[in-house]
Amino acid sequence: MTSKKALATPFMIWIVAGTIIPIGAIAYYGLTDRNDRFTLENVLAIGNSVHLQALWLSVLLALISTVICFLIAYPLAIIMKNSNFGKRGFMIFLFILPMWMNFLLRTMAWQVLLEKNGVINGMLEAIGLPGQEIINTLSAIVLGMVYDFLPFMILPIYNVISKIDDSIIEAAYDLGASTSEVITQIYLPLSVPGIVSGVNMVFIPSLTTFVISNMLGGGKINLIGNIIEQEFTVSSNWNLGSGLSLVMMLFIVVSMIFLERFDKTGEDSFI
Amino acid sequence: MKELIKLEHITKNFGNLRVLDDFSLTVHENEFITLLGPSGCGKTTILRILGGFETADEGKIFFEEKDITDLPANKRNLNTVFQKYALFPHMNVKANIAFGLKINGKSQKYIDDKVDYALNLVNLKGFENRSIDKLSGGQQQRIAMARAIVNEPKVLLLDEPLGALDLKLRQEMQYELIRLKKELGITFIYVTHDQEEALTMSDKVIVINDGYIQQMGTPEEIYNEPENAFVADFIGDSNIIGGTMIKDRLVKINGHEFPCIDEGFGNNKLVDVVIRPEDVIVRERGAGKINGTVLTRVFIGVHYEMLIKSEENEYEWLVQCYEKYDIGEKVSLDVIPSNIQIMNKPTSSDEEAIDLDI
Amino acid sequence: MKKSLKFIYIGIVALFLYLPIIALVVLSFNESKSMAVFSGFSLKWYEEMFSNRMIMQAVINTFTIAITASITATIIGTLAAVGIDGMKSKQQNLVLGFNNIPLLNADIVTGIALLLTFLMFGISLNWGTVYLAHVTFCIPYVILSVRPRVNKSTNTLYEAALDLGASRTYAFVKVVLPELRPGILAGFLLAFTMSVDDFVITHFTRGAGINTISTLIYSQVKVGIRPSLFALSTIIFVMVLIILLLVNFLSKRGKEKVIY
Amino acid sequence: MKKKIVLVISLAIVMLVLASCGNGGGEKVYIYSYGDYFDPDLIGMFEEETGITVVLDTYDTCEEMYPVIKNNSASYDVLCPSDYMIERLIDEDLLSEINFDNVPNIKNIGDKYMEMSKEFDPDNKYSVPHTFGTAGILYNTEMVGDTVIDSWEDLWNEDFSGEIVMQDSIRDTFMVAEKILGYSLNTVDEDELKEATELLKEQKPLVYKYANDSTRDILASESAAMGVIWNGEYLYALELNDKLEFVVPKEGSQLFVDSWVITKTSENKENAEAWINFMCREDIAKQNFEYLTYSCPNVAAQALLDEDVLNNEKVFLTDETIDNCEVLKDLGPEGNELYSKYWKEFKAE
Repeated sequence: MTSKKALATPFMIWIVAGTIIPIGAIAYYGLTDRNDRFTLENVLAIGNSVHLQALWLSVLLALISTVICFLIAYPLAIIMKNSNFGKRGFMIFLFILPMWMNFLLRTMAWQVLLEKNGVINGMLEAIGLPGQEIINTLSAIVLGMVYDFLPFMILPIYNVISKIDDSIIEAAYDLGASTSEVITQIYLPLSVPGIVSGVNMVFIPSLTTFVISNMLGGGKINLIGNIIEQEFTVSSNWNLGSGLSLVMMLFIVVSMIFLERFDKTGEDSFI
Repeated sequence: MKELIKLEHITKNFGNLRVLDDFSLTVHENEFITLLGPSGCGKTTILRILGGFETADEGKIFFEEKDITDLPANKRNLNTVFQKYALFPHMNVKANIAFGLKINGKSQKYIDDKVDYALNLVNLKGFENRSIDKLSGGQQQRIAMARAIVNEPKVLLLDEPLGALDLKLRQEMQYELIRLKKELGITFIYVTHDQEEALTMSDKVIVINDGYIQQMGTPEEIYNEPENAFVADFIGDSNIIGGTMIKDRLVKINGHEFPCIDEGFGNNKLVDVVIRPEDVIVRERGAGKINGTVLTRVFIGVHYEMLIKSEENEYEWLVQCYEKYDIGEKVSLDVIPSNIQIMNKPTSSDEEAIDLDI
Repeated sequence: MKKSLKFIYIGIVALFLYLPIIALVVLSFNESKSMAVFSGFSLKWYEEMFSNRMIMQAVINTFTIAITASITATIIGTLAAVGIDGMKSKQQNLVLGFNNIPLLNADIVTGIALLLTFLMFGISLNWGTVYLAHVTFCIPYVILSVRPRVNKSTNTLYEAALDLGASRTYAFVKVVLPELRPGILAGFLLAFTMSVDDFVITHFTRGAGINTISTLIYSQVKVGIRPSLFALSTIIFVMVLIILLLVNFLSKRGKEKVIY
Repeated sequence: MKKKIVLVISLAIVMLVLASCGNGGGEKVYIYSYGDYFDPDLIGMFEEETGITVVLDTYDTCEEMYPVIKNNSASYDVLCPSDYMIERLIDEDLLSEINFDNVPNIKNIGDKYMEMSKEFDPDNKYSVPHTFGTAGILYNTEMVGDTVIDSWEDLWNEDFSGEIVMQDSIRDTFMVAEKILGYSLNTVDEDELKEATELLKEQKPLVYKYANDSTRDILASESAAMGVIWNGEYLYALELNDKLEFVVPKEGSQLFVDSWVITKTSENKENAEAWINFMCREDIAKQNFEYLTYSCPNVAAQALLDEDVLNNEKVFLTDETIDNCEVLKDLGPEGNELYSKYWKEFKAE
């Protein structure tokens, strides 16, 4: 058995070099000032109204996108489960394929589509509807988040739902449950691991994105991701950036605890 | 007895595969009816159409003379016990049993009483708060039964409910099911591929193959008077051999004439003859009509089972008897008239295929 | 739910997912550089794409990094998945917890953490740092897809092979690995995809002149992106589509053979 | 035993990877410049002439480039930053002096521009001007109608709510507000900065987008009516949409000079100088101007251009306009931090 364990050695080295040390590095930068003196200032800077506002906005937008993703993905996963065999493979294919187009380009394509004189408004006007002005607003960012991360909600939920035995669903109908009762009392409780991992996989990237807000927010909206990114690029205050990153990691720790709580199947359903 | 369920001219296709073809069946009140057949014969499909999980392509279903063809599963007054139990893994025993009652908005008191009653009935008192994955297969089976019967369905559909249990437990559960059936006084429609199960429990057995009913009758009728080679072969072991019906009550097998009790086949007609292995009488050489040599011999508890090769046409007879004969011993075989079962040669090409298999 | 309703629902979601892609494909054939008007069909962006060295270099970088990083990650991850199985459960949980960090951590934090580490150790950012960063975030995906396959049956098989006189290495290579193959393949593909699609971590760890397709796109987004990048993405997209269809087709053929 | 082997193998993999990180052979020059800031064809020409391979990277704003150079997280040879950033890089000793023996074409750069450079590079030791220009307002004559656009304040005109594009770069954005308020572009007075921030916040609801070079495309596609843009973009924008017009507001504007400089850590300094020299050659500078349309300080190249281009006051600014403009200066660490702080505050609004 010891020799088997040794197979993990390269991985252990990698964990130390690629995960533990880097986190240590962030902690070091985050807890010191420019002159390498210990300080909590960078972490406490989250209390600064500017940062707090950005964080609050990020949490809000991430929550909204997560909920929307869930509302879109859940019925879809159920429909996918119940479609017959040939179509099922095709549908997974259908929803994974877009991920193969570079996500920056796809996001940017929304810029093109949503532009005031863009494609969508052109289509709307063609059928006599008023043009929508959502580019460079919060809605555009939410749309971008939903768009980019939707597959990450669909797949884990579908994975768990597809494993639910058909006969369990039939049993519920057999005992007199209506479709909505089947969904709330059977599907939902049984797909919690998938939901949790889907929520994690949408919420965390939405919370921390700076790309989507940059591309679709028109530079008017600062999320916490933008602030951190700017501390590393534009403002070049790496200590502050690291300090704020430490705060972000809190959210990640919380989500890990959440994942831990729910079945291990949640882990597998990333794929 | 009152008619309860009527299936009329049900046809069902899966893609290009026709699973049921013009299938009709009547089920009476308080019957224990078994659909018996090999896997893929369409028996489960019938049950699923009854349960409302599949819709028939053609045909109608009546329940107490009402057309329920288009009624969804959750509106039908019948409940199913699923093959792999299909218990809700996220609920404990009590929540599982109470599920249907809660859905129907019964009072808590009523639910509690019903769950108690059902657990009593299946001999699992005190299991209310166990979680499902802590139960053995037999216990899960009982919970699945309890979950179905608390809803007081008029009909209980059972889809190979004992398939996943080991032999001993299966036999125990067979008696349990018969007892339950008696206590509840409702109709059971039972699906299985296990002929022993079918014969042990049912009032009426329906043998199905390739989407057609092959034979319908009491277990005794099915066993003793199979109507065709498929039924004869599927129910128990049989010797099925070609013969010629010389005239009424006289059949020629292996070149020997045997008196029998069947009539109405016509004269000099080719027929199939079924003789159960336990009905073949083994005698010393010369004391019987057919001469043969013992090929193999296995002791299987009560009796010996032997293959005896006929000298006239090399047919290998399956024989069960209490005396021991040595391998290579030359013997003679005989049958009494009432143990000879005559069947018409199959006419459809389907059944010929089955014949070839035999 | 009615069948047609389901169909409409799937259609709307699919349209939502594909609309931007359609737009990009259409724009890649646009005569004009402007993204607002379609002034005529043209293949000039495809020509430009092939003659633009920065784009070609970015393509090469993207794929060399993705291939090397995902192969490295697959090797390390597969070994680790087997190794972890041999650990006590407490140890397992700890190691898997660490394995989860890069998965759950925000890309931006992972990227920054790696950047700071490289600089702390005086490693100047270059191709290698991107490679190391990619291996780091690819390993967890491999472990995640291989680990479920490392179970009792592989253990029994391994022991059976030893029992039949195979050496440990032989047993591992000839018995355990084939058993894990679907997981390994899935892990590799997942790692490869993640590597190709990554922007944020590359953005922070890339060195001078090391552009991947993603970083190249990002650097052009504000300046006004050239449609040659749309052309590039269209080609990649179509290639993936063809490969996936082929794989699908071949595996279906394979299945039929098994049945008949 | 097994353990050791595995350990050795894994270490070997790591070493191998680290070793392979080194750059391949051959002469190279690493260039880090604004995106799309010279004709890409020039790279091929340069490589063919000199045999030096060009590795190009781009940034969007100087602020983005600075930490990379400061931390030497990636090593580049030649940069093309703007004036105030050059000053900062010089102050922080991040640049190396150019050996002008290797850049004989420096003679092509007009004295006027070398003089301008002295604002940030007092001895003309570190930098060679690449482009210069000013910021102004690009507007759609049809969309603004009868409104006369000649002041930064027009960007606060509520009639054009949702049709105004601003720059998305700290100093360039603040510049607009500071000019309206009549303050210096280089003010580090916190009260003045606060006032400018308030002014920008006030304008924010009217702004369609804070963008950089894509302002041109937004205006060309008529998604906005007016935007702050560099005069160098004007000719190109006009090609895309002939309803566009450009004006340098009467309050005055910012004068920028973007110059080639060589990093302190450069390992290919002579190649870097060869690149700068190449870019200063008149035919090259002319070709580049035709591609880029940013005013070029190369007098020899100017002589090769058409009269009407040369006389276009929007491209080659009049002395009068230049006098009315101010050059950005580096503000020192405290000043920069102050701008960062108010920038964030304005963005968070």
